[in-house]
Amino acid sequence: MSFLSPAEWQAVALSLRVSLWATALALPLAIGVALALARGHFPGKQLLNGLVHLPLILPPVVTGYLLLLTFGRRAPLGGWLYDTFGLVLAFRWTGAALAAGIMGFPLMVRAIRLAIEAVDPKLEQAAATLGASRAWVFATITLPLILPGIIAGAVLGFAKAMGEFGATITFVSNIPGQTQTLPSAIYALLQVPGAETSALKLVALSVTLAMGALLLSELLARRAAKRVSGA
Amino acid sequence: MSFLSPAEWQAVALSLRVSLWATALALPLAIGVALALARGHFPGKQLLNGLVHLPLILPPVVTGYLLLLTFGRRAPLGGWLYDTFGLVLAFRWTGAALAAGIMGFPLMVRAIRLAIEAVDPKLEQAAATLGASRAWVFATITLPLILPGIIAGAVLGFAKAMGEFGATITFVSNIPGQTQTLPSAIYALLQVPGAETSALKLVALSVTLAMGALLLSELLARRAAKRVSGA
Amino acid sequence: ATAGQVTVFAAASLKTALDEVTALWAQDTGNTATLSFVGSSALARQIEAGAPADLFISANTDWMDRLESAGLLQPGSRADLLGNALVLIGHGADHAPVTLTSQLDLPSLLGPGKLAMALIDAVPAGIYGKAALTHLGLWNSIAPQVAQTDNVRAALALVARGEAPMGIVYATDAAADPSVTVLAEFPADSHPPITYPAAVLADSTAPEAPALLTFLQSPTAMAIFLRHGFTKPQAAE
Amino acid sequence: MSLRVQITHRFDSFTLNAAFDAPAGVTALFGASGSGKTTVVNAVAGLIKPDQARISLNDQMLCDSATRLWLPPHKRRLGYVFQEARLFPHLSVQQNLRYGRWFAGLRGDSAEETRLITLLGLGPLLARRPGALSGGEKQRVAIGRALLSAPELLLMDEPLAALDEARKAEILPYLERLRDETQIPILYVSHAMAEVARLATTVVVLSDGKVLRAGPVQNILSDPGIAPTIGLREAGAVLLAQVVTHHPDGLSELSAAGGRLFLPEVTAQPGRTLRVRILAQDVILSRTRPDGLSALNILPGTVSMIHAGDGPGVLVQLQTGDAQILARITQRSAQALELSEGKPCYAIIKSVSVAQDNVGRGA
Amino acid sequence: MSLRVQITHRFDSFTLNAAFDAPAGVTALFGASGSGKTTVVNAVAGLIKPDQARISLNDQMLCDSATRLWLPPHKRRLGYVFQEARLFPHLSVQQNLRYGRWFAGLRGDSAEETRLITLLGLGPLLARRPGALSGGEKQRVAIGRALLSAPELLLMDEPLAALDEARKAEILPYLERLRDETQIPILYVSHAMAEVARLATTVVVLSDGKVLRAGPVQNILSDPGIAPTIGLREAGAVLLAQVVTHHPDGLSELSAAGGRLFLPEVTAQPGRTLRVRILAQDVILSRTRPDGLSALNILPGTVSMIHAGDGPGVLVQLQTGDAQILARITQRSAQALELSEGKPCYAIIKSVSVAQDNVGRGA
Ligand SMILES: Nc1ncnc2c1ncn2[C@@H]1O[C@H](COP(=O)(O)OP(=O)(O)OP(=O)(O)O)[C@@H](O)[C@H]1O
Ligand SMILES: Nc1ncnc2c1ncn2[C@@H]1O[C@H](COP(=O)(O)OP(=O)(O)OP(=O)(O)O)[C@@H](O)[C@H]1O
Ligand SMILES: [Mg+2]
Ligand SMILES: [Mg+2]
Repeated sequence: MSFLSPAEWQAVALSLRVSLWATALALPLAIGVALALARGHFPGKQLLNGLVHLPLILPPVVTGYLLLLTFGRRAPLGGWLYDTFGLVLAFRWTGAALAAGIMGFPLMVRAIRLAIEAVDPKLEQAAATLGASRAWVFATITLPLILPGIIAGAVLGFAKAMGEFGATITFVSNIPGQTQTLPSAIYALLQVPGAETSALKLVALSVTLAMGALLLSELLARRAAKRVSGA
Repeated sequence: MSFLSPAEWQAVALSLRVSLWATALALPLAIGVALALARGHFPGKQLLNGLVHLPLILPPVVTGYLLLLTFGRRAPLGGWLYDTFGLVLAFRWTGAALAAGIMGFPLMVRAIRLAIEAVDPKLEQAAATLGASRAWVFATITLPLILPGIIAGAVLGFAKAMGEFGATITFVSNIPGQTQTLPSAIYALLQVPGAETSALKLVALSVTLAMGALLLSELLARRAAKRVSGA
Repeated sequence: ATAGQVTVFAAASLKTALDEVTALWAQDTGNTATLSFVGSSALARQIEAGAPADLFISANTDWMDRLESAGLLQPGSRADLLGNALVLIGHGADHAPVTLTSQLDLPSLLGPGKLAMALIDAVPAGIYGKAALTHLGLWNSIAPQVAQTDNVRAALALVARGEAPMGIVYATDAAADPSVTVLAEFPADSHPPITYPAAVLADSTAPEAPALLTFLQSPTAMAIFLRHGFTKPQAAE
Repeated sequence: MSLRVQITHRFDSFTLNAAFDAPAGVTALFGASGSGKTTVVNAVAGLIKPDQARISLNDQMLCDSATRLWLPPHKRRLGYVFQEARLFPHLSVQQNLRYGRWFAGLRGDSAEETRLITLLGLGPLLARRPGALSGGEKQRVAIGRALLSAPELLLMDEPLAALDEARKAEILPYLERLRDETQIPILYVSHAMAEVARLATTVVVLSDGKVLRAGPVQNILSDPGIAPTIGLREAGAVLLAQVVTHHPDGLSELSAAGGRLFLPEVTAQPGRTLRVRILAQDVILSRTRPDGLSALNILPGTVSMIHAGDGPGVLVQLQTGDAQILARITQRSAQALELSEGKPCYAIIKSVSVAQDNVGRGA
Repeated sequence: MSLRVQITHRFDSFTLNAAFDAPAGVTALFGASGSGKTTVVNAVAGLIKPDQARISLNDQMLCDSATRLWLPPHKRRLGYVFQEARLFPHLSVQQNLRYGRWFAGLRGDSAEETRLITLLGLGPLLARRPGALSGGEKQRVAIGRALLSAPELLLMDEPLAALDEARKAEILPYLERLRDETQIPILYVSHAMAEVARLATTVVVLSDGKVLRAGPVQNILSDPGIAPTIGLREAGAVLLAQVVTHHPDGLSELSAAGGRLFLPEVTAQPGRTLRVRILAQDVILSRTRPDGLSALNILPGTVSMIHAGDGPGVLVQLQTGDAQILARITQRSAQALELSEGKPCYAIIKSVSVAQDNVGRGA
């Protein structure tokens, strides 16, 4: 299509890939953390809670810089990841996904935690009396019941990932085809005089994509909610 | 205190003022929108839903730019607001609050909506049979029951407001004492070589403030949850 | 603006130097300068939207041109305030200087690493850098290895952290960071002149604004700018 | 004062199609699990909008599909004791109790409130939240909450199901007084025949969403056709009987429509009218006046209806005076006795229980 | 097989301090609302960790504070019918029913499952979600879910409270069979004396968190001390009686410990042992063998206990043979009769009801 240049198509594809991976990978972890925060009693719980909210509180540039300090190839953790798993984050779309995932993480955790706190522990108790271990109770009772919260968290995370830019560009910079996501492309266009229309085109595209995801999620959530409320 | 320069103190004070106002003003609106999305059936519901998520999806710079286009003094809405109410948003802390409120809005709405959807309509029905009109049911039953969600939404909104930077700086610029919030100050420091330490100091401050708010909210939420779960 | 107060919208990269200069001016005159540091593009748009600024200092000429053609500048007040140089930097202290010619095998110097630059189509330092590399005939071979950041400071950070072995930044940036070495300075003719134009805005209500602009061009001020690594504007006079 | 109900409503696999009148007093809704009792009550409360309905309370229309009128629940002045307690978890027991009072325009403490709190044994619970209350405690709070809202119509869906006998014995007289001293109609769902026999003035029997029988309690409970719905063990007639005298051997003599009844001493004064309940399984029939047996409780009558079920038993309705008695005997006995409608017959009553200690106002 | 329970637990304003043994068969937990029944059951299920407890099932410790042992609920092999149904809202009725089976290692359809679904009338509901089920439907699903999990210990907290008599009459025999044919102990909470009299082998009476009485059903129900807890109207002894013969006048003759009993014809064969329930209010006492009255049900005995309550009544326990009978008479009568412990006395029984149609295995 001539509507978008090949580079722009690349940015769209990359944005989707980054956002999907970020959401998919962060979600299980977010569920775990939400569970720990909602149900757990352990020292340092408030610290974990604070840590989770950090990407929300910090200006994205700072988050990006901290990521660089932590996951850069020269950084201890980044080096270890590379040595052990051959995993390179810096200047790769994987790093963009990491940044996007981290930026959306607090949103996911909050939504899921809220849903977990709304689950009636009496149902979980009932499942336990029927022979379900804690893991099974979680898988068969808690998880289905918090599905609306998980969907909400995933939507927030995905939307955030689609819009994330500050942390991403600071951490993995902007390499067309590898780390140039839609927001970076939009940002670049906004920096030069007269490119507003091109920027707007990409904005419209980004909004369309996210809206599609949103509608889909509403459908899924409605179905999940119907399952729970009966009928 | 010599720990911070007067300009930095100003930035701290302004950030707090902006974040508190943003949260306080956006919260009732967020509750209303969440209610409409969770319970309402009206045409354009999905549109409203999409609109609410927009600030999350768009790169903050774009949101700031759109705000500038809408609420700038030369813009129709901005002009009208000024002519009618004498209200100036652009380049004022009020505008920073608007930007912060809008950026945090989707987070608030989602959390509150999730809480509303978890309220058992049977309790609201019971209140209605006891003579409570819809408004009273909301005030005496629904609202107290969704308090944990409201608190969660407020925390997300506040944290976001404390960290918001892209939209704010684009919309209201970075004028010390007027629109320079903590994140903007951090941004400015990060733009010049050798100011990392000063930036770090502000980051630490910002984190401390947000963590304080977070801890407070956890306390409040725990109390609210206890009220609901009994004992 | 209150009496004796001038609001300056300045490109973010000028922060340290400008803070120092305006402090001096304030001391001398008893007036105050309020400085708002944001990217040039955002500042220009804000001025278009009616921002209450008196003085605008841009990091490139494009945005100033746009404001000028929109009639937002006080006629005749525009001046090229500063210049800057573009340098190739490397991570760490132990680097042999290189000569920037078309013979330079930049890719092999880089190895598998990246060359950190500001956005090559959007951010001035990136635009200049690309122009210079193109002028030297080095661009095509190096383009796939360029990692672009949203501002020149982020590019500097990548090199300072060693994530990218080399980068292209302003001389002012390189000077301030001990963890990078300047490998070479790009010849002034390899790229369009790097200028920081300044102008009093048409909407300015501060009578002291022209005076401040004049002070910024004074030898006292220029000494400070030079200390921070800026140069005199090239096309001046 | 009366409630008139006519509802048609379809759920996926269940259709309600019911019409009945509930005059002042207690109208018991009776029927098997899933027969539509709660659905009826919900429609009266305005919690479901039936497909088609016409419900009026004292000439005020609550709901009329014809004119598209539908009064929202909060304007219906109800007191609804739900089948599940539905207490407000964020309010204390006291706040729960007072919730409806406030909207009824009543404030503060009142003698009635104190009386009910004592009656329901809620005193020690007032400051607690409902979350950790026991099942019966919750139900008592729910009863109190509904009663305290000064309703013009009481809906009670198995209100006493989770309560012990001792507590029930305390609450039932209160409900009787409410029935007799106020004019508010009470729709009362219960599976306990003892409660229905004691409280109900009218009985509506639902079966699979339809009204099987509706009418005064005496007529309905002595109808052999509904005994299978009620449960054979609990089937039995309710008679009005007047205390005649108390004999020195500890027996009380009562006069019922068909004759004399002797009961273990009852506490009521001679002249008072009591409701007595005669379980069908406690009645033996005989074509001749039995001689070998004492004449303790023998009522003469004529067979007015015979109803054979699936089992080995037969239900026989006997007309004695202007009242009916129900007897459950084996098919074999029925054949041996050659029973048929119109035949004279004697009912030998092994047991009579007083369904109501205090005076009934007639009903 | 037996369950041994010893629990101490404190809530804010309630202290449970109970110890009892529940042998194989049904152990009824009886007590007023708020007396701690559910708390006991929850402790046995492992849903609360009591402050101090020692609970064992068939020599397996479930919980022992002394050794800090505490088996989590899912390892206790329970079937728990909760006071509120607690169905899983996201699973269909069928999935709810099969939830426990799966963890018990049983899969797929089985004859037992089909039988229970029919018994509980759940066939038409299998595909539905529990949200919109009626109260009784929910409770039936909950019963099915617990029974199908192949438990080694059944906990039932008012399982039949929301069910109609007809349905109860179908489920009770099933529970009787379970009691008689398996060895699993059943803890059964119920306020309905009829159910307790029919099902229980052992009765534990709780009052305000303490065990008031515990023992075999015959001993407990004839104990005048607990009648106020049970409710005076429902107080009464349970006797074992053997069918002797059926008389042609429709009466069955049974032989109980103290003498002969005549009942309206029962369906059991001569020789069978039945549980009969004699309500205290249906018993009249006389110091001399009454002549004016028929000799229908007159049992001779000696007064073994007299219990005066707050009201005008007195409860008298009579030893007849090796069984006890309970009579409720007025204070005045008790004085007139000059009753005191050890005095001989006649019980005139107005009514006997059969608490159990089918054969009991002795108990
Ligand atoms: N978590 C708790 N916190 C405080 N009090 C509690 C808690 N759980 C139960 N109680 C109190 O302990 C007492 C016993 O409760 P329990 O549920 O065992 O009663 P119950 O015998 O089952 O009564 P019912 O027949 O009404 O169900 C009640 O007064 C109840 O309010
Ligand atoms: N929202 C609904 N959707 C589908 N079916 C429903 C709904 N509500 C009730 N039903 C069905 O309608 C029938 C009647 O329900 P209802 O609650 O009125 O019964 P009930 O007479 O109150 O029974 P119970 O004595 O068990 O409480 C039941 O079979 C029930 O499953
Ligand atoms: Mg019902
Ligand atoms: Mg209980």
